[in-house]
Amino acid sequence: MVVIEKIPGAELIRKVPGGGFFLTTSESFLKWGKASSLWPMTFGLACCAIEMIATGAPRFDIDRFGAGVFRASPRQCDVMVVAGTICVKMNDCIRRLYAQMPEPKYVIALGNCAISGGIFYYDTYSVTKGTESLGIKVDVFIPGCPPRPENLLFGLMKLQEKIRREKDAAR
Amino acid sequence: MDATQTKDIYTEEFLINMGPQHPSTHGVLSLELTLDGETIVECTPHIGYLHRSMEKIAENRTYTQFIPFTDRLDYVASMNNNLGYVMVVEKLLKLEISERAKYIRVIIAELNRIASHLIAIGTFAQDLGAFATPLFYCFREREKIVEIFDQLCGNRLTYNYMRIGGVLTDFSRDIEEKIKKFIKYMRPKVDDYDWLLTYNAIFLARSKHIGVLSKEMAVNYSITGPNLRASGVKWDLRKDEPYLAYDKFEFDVPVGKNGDAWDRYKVRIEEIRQSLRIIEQAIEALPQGDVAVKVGRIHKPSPSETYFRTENPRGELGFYIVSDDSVYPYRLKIRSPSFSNLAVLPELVRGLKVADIVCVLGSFDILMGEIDR
Amino acid sequence: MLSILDIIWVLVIGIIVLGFIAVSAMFLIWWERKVSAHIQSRYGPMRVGWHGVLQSVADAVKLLLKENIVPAGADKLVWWLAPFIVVVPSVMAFVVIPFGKNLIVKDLNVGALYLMALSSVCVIGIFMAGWGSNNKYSLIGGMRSAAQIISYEIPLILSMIIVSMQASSLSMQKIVAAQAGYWNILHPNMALAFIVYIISATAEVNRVPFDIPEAESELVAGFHTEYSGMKFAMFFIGEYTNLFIISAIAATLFFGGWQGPVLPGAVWFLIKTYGIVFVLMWVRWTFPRLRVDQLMGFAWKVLTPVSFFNLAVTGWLLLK
Amino acid sequence: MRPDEISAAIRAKFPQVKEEAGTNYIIVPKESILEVSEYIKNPPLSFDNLHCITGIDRKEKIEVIYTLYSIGEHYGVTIKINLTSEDLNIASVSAIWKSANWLEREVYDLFGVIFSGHPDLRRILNPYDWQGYPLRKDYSNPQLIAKPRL
Repeated sequence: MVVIEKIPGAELIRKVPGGGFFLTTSESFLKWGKASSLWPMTFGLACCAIEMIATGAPRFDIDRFGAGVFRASPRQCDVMVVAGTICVKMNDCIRRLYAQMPEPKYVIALGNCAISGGIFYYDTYSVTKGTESLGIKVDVFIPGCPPRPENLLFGLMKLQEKIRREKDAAR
Repeated sequence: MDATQTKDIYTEEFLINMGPQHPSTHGVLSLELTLDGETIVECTPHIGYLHRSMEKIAENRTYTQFIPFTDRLDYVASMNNNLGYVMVVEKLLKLEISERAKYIRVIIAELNRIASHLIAIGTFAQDLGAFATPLFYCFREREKIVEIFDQLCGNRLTYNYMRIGGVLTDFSRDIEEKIKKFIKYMRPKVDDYDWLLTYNAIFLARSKHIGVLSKEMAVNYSITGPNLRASGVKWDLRKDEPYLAYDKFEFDVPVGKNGDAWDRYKVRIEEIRQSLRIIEQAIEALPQGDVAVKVGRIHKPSPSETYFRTENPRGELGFYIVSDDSVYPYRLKIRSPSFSNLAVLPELVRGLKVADIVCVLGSFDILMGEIDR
Repeated sequence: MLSILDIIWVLVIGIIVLGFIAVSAMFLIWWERKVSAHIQSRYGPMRVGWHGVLQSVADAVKLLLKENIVPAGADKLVWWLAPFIVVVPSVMAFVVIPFGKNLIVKDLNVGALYLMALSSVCVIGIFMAGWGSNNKYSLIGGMRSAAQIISYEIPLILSMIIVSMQASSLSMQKIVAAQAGYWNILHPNMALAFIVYIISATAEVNRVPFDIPEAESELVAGFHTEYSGMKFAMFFIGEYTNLFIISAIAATLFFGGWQGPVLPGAVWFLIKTYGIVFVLMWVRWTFPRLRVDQLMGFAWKVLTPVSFFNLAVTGWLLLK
Repeated sequence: MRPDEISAAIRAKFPQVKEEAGTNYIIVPKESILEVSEYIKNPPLSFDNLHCITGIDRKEKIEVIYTLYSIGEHYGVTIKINLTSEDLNIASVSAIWKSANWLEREVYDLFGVIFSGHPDLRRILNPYDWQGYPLRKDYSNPQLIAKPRL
């Protein structure tokens, strides 16, 4: 009952016989729409970006799941795929990009570097230790260095599942 | 800001930030452009958004432990990076590897060169506005190479296949067949690109005489690889300072005439053809024997310093390695080709249009992973 | 005096047209994704409905739910109005599109002129979007768009005039009727006019190879960089409606409109229109983009002289 | 020309230049880097390609190493300059070889060697407001977590 609650008169509809059914059906319809159309941002940081393009390319074809519209402008994206190593110099930029995205927005951390720094955890002075250390909440972590395209597709499906089960009113 | 003030109209240059997140900066490059209308007055690249301090890491890893990190330098041509690094360590250790390993390295390196050039061509076309189709065609072909590598070493992008003293695993019979099949498959595809892109009128109009890099300038800026050859300098380490078994194969070094964006593209297309030739010869003449010299995992070279460079798809990748009497390198300097190639960009784009900067940048085929290291 | 029946009639027509526009735009978006996917040896949307037919519905639902961000420095009024000004002319253009013998909202006697007038309103919306966003990329996109659309207007109109001269009428139905049995495209001068028309029309709707106002690889997303949610969707709908309109005009002016054997007129009309749409999509997913100065040069140095020449020849042929 | 011949040719012209023991690297005093560069850039040696500039922190001194090649003549030379930690100033060669511009910026960024006469000596890889010179052996940073050694 997330989106529907915001509509004035939702309480009224609920009181009508069958109104609850109508509300839940529309809610799941809206969630279906949200889950089936996750537009990622064209935002490659490092190695994983190549695998992200490969996921969009013929053999794997992320567009089958409705997520093939890579938008370059953060205003039109739903999911930020953090694909690659986050460096200190890039921190503010990523925070700003995340802030520029309109709600509801989701974050996929693709690859070990985006999760924790990965193989660049030790002995480096310029690598941020993961997306979460920037204060950005990550929805799906996809490990691998780099993850295979199948993993990204699986991660996407997990995100879709998560959206369908969503209860968090903030979203 | 200098503004030209006439009676009541005055114009002003304006500043635009391209990147770090921009579809055609090939990763996280940031370009600060001063524009006069659509014309570029000044271009200042800001790099370092992917500075992962590889050189610091190298000082704290053993010689073998650093091989996986080289994968992530130029992540489109990981095998070539592996090769460059293990060869410098072998030079430091004065290690001689077997003939079969040499041939396998040549085949793998050339396959990866093709994969890398495919991405270069695809992204260049994408930058020129041929949205996604050429890029996806290139990825389709690249997928075949990746499949071979996947079977060989179990990863699709970061292979970690070369070892100090040889390679990780021998070819199975199956792989030789696959490579042969790939050569047959790839040849007509390269001709397809000629149909789709090379002689397309719009493509020619966009890339001919754009970003002309003269011979002298290219050498002075230490441009290497296909970009240097496109400017008309016949310089290829595989021919001029042959390493591995390159002196045993017949191949041409394609050279451009004008040094413009189109020439840089065309040289890459031709190099794919030449690489196919090399692979074909190498796979025919593949000698029998071991693929790796038995050496331990820990190496302890005597204190010395060595520089070695190999011909990477993007230019000459050099490693300057300094050893002390420990199992860690004292210092490892990575001389990455894209770093020098990018430095020339501000000179080339002055006076061009915004659309051209994307074209010039795309034609240089830079990769932030190895620029920032 | 308007009677109550008239008002109902207008409402019904309005709803039908709007419904058609929405469905057509959604269908075209889905179709474009499928066409592009198959050109690129992929499948495209597959998971929602049969071969992903519901993909556009899902996209629309998603975009409806998105937050509507207004940039801090935006020129609010201009920014809000821009998407409407892009969409409204393309909706209005439906008034004179003849779908069948009697299937036309209103057969204005200045139909062709009306279309010409409408086609240049869209640029105001795009320029407003570019100006109002307070974003430099948008501004460049808007500027480019204004320059481009104004230049391509001239060959576009000239090639439409040639057809009107042939039919000696500006009414769309009369133009269709004049082509009974012998389509305009079969005349050599009309074929030339068609080529000029289709090139200029592609430029009018900002599609590759003339998509410089949104030029993804240069300007991120051009004039709609700052738009999110439903406002962005309106630009999308406007773009695809325009695509439908220009193809429909091409079908009407050059391919005999709704005329054709056996099948009903409306079916013929849609077949022809979507055929042209398909060709435009095919072009889009094949060609690189022109540069802004080449684009202007092409309009002024090639297309405009050619259409003037064509106009003179047609006039001579008619007077002969 | 073989490496030793090149080294001999340069030493013949500049007596202050020395050869490193065991290798053919030539050691140039930092005062004469400009004149040596000027000489070897032009014929007869014509080292037209400054390939790489490397810094090495040897704790008591910092070495700057120039790797040069000649495209036309197919040979190379390595020039070494020793800098003491007190005085890290050195003349920039970016007017002679354009490629030195970014390479010198990188050495400045990572080692703190100051190239006087450089047109635009800013940090290049690290953020412009970064503190310290990361590739020096004594560099420390809270971000820097050392991996347990063998």
